[in-house]
Amino acid sequence: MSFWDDVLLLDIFGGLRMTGRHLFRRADTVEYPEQAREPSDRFRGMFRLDEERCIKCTLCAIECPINIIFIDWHNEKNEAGKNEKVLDRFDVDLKRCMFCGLCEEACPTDPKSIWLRTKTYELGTYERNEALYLDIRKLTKWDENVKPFTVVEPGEGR
Amino acid sequence: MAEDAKDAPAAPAAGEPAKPGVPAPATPAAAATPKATPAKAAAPAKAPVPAATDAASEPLVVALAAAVPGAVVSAKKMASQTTIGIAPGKLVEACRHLKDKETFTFLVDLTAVDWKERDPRFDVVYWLHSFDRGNERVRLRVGIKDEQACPTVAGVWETANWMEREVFDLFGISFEGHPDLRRILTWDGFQGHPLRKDFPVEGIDTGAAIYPDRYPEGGGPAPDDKNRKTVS
Amino acid sequence: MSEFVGTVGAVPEAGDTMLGLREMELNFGPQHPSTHGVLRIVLKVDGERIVSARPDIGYLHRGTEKLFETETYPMVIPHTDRLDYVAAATNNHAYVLVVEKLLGLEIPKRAQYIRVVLDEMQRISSHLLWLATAAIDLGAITPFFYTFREREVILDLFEDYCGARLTLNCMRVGGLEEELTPGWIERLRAFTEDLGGKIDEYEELLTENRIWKDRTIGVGILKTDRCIAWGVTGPPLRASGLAWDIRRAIPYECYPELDFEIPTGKNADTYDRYLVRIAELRQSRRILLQCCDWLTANPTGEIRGKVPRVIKPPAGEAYASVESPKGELGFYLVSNGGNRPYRLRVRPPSFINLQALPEMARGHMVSDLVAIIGTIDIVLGEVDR
Amino acid sequence: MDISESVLTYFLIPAVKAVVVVILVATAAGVLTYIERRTLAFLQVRKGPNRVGPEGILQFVADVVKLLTKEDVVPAKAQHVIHFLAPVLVMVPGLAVFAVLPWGPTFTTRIPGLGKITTAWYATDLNVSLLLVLAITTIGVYGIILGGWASNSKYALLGGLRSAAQLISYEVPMGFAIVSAILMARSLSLVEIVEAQRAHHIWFILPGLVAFLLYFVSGVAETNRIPFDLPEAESELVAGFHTEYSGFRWAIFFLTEYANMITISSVATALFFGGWLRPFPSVRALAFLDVIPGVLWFVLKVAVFLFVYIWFRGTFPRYRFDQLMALGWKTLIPISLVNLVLVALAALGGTRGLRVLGTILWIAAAVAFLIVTRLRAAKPPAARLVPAPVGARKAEA
Repeated sequence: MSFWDDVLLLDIFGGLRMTGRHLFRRADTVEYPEQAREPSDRFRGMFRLDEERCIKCTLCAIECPINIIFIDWHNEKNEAGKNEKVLDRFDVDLKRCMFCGLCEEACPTDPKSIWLRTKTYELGTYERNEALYLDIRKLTKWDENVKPFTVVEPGEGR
Repeated sequence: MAEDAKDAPAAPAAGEPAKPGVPAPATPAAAATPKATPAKAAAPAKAPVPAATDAASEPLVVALAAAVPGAVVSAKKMASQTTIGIAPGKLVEACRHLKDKETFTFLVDLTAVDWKERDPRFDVVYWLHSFDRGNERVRLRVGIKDEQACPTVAGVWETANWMEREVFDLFGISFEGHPDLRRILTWDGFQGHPLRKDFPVEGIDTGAAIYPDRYPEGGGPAPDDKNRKTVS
Repeated sequence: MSEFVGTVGAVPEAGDTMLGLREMELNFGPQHPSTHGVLRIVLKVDGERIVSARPDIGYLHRGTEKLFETETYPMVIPHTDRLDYVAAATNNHAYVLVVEKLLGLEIPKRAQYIRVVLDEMQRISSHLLWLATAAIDLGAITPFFYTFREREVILDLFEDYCGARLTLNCMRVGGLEEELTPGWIERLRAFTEDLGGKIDEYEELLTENRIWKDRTIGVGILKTDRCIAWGVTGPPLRASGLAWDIRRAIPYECYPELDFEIPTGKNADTYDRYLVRIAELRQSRRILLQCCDWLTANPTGEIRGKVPRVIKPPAGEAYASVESPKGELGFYLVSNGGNRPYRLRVRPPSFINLQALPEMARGHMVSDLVAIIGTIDIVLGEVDR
Repeated sequence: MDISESVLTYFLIPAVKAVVVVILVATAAGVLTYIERRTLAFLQVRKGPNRVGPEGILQFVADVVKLLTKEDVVPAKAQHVIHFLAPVLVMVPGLAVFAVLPWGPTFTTRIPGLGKITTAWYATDLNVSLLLVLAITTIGVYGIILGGWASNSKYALLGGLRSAAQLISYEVPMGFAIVSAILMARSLSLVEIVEAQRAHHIWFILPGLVAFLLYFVSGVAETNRIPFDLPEAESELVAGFHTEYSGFRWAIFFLTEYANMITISSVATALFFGGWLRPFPSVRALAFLDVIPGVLWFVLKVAVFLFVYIWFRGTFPRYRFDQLMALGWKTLIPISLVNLVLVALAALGGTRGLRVLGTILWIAAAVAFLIVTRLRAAKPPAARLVPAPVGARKAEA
């Protein structure tokens, strides 16, 4: 039987039938720049930082596996006369970031003051150092630099 | 060889997994008292913390000690895994015995641990598996001094070939009688052995640089940035 | 098909060539379409017949094990993603298992099931990727697109669960970080039920195809004893007839509760390895369906055990392994009681399986070398670490 | 025949035709690359090139422009002269064959200033045109071998050697397959072979089923296409003989491969599928099909073969070198010899003999196919792997 299968090229025709069946199926691909998939709600994308919520505890910097978060702050007296930490610098060396999300996990504030669930994934740039070495202004005002941009607040997508 | 065999029992640390070695920078307290007491578990209380227990009465250990006299230096059990300390001079003999008589035909893993300040400095660790004994596994451990050659087991298990090359490459332990002892992961001509504790994590200057004229080194924060963490 | 196949595997003596000519040295890689990364193989060929093959690795060495020693225990997990980057979940799993073993932690049942789901999804996606690339190596380009279509669904599910598609960072010491999203199990079930027909499609393209059979049957034979001597695990070992799988041999998580079989081959050749992997796809599908049932029946529960805030395993050592899609993936952890691993060694299945390549390739032709590299299923990120 | 007429017949018209053929074939090869990519994409549930021009039809123009402007890299230690000549040596025979391919019947047209002209849809008709086809296409392999050798690269060398071995093996069954067509038509001229199919009232595919299969398989091998694309096997030899070629010289290799596909398909059409004839050329009831001119019939048939080429590429893995040789020498050549004897015997019987042979062949094939598929459906193949239950326990939960 297998001899006759061979002589009659059944395997060959079977394969051809298989691919031929796909000839008229709809393509499964997405034409990227025009169409884009919506990332899921938990998608780990570009950083966001809420300066108001941040308590400058630097836990995110400590927890970062590759040490790419740099935080400086100083104490200032506020109107109430209390000492308050003021951020000088909140830098993320984004080109090394591997988007593991451990900084977000480490953040003790509720809701989180640093988070990655932002659905922004188009982070390509032409200049290696300038565009990706982020300072706090770029982080907090990211939406002015890259559009379209949606932010999923922590808690929404869980 | 005979000297090695004599040395090993004199250095009880060779068989002591539980001994705190080099302190990790973050926990200086853990390394404050480098004692050789085996049962000293550094982690604070949690209910079922596995602790090392003596395993000298295990049948396998007894059988090995009887078959290859002088081979067994110590025997510990932790997390239900048996570790047998072996004298370097008796290693090949013990391995042959375990493979041929005790059916440990499969060398799962071979690696080394660098206990920087201990003598002997390195532990070479063998992790054996037996299909015929109900998937039993046993770990062998050999204390090797710096600059001392470890006998090769590539003649016992062929798979030890690359693993020993890797240990040679990353720890600088040479294996006596190895058929093809060359560097395997780093390139030929690389200076140093990366997994030794005294090798800097930041790496060493090998003369290779990517566009040093265009980009600052590393591209990140300057070396004198006070936020820049260095770990070693 | 021919007598040539009969002579394949015969080992030519060095220097004794067909026409009495000098052997040619052929550099296969590190830049080559079918070395699956940056693997270099120095071949000595007599015509097209391989006299000796010497793998040269290390082009992707990143010092991961050194890096592990500088990280606290939770921070190691993202780095393990990058070992076998097409099966990140199993890497996470093996690592957290070894830490849990040293800590003596109990994992909640629900977390165990979710971990198994992630593992098996990862196995399916890794095997699909293997099928795609192995078929391309042998010249069949179309299965690539069909398998990637299915793999895409798995990646979407991963993205939905943990926010990443490839480097998942999805497990934590003591359990899991996140609960499943609503509707996730239903989507997984729909996909899994659909998968059976899709596997039939791949089989229709390849299993009976005469060219595929000619190219794979009798190629790269590695019998059981040689497998064990070389430390080869995973599908190559099972294709040689030994039903040995960590999931059954040294069970972890909830695998003892699940009903599945270990497919084995007979001839230990490339074709049997292909069949074993296809059968494993089906078995993984079976496991996933059982897990879906369990998770639907137990929709809530703890997903993280009682983990201390700072993870400091007691001084000591432990080894734990999982059945990764490539073979036995083990982590050997030496702790000195601190909050960082004193030494964390990976037992990489790809690295150890690759070692058998010279023996498998000797006497075959250059074209077969491609099939053999494909059939070992290496990931260079894991080989070189 | 006065002088002006002979100039017209023997010089001017062939010259015009030659230019037209070269331009058409080069363009067709380019378009074919686009069609192949699109068709493959459809087979593989994706979209393929669809950006340049409407539905991406201008993709090949963009490719050609890109290749023309690319740097032409020549390895430092290559044999420069031969490295330069090799693509030419491949291209010239590849295009020259088209001189004798019969695309359509003779026709008469009126050209202003020249009067009525009777000419044909082919450049020329030789009485040994099949021999010419075989001879010229064989020359093309020299370009491949020399290109592979002159590159001074081991991969290219292996590719060139494979090509040589492959060509030698597959010329033989191909020749025998062609000979059976010649026996049926009793002529070496492609035009006369087509006309003979009208005279016999059947396409030669009927008695020549086996010969056609042999011819087509050998043709796929001759054109280095999957499943026989060993000389340029991408996953093994990087790019085979043209590893070290870039820019437009590479494009010449590439386009010639496609031109060769068209050649093989055209010859198959002429030999076995009635060339420009409509289906069942002698059945009057189908006369309405003559609305479609002969050239279009020819193009249509060629297009079907080209699609099959692409379909093959989308379906099959690649043979190994020794298996390819074994298939050629041990399977195809014996079959082609037996087939040759059968066809020769049938051809003795003239039209009737050919019809008898055709009927027997097709009925035998159909019956065997039915029986085997029935048997298969009745008895599904046994599982190849027996899963070994090792400690499998029933789910407790």
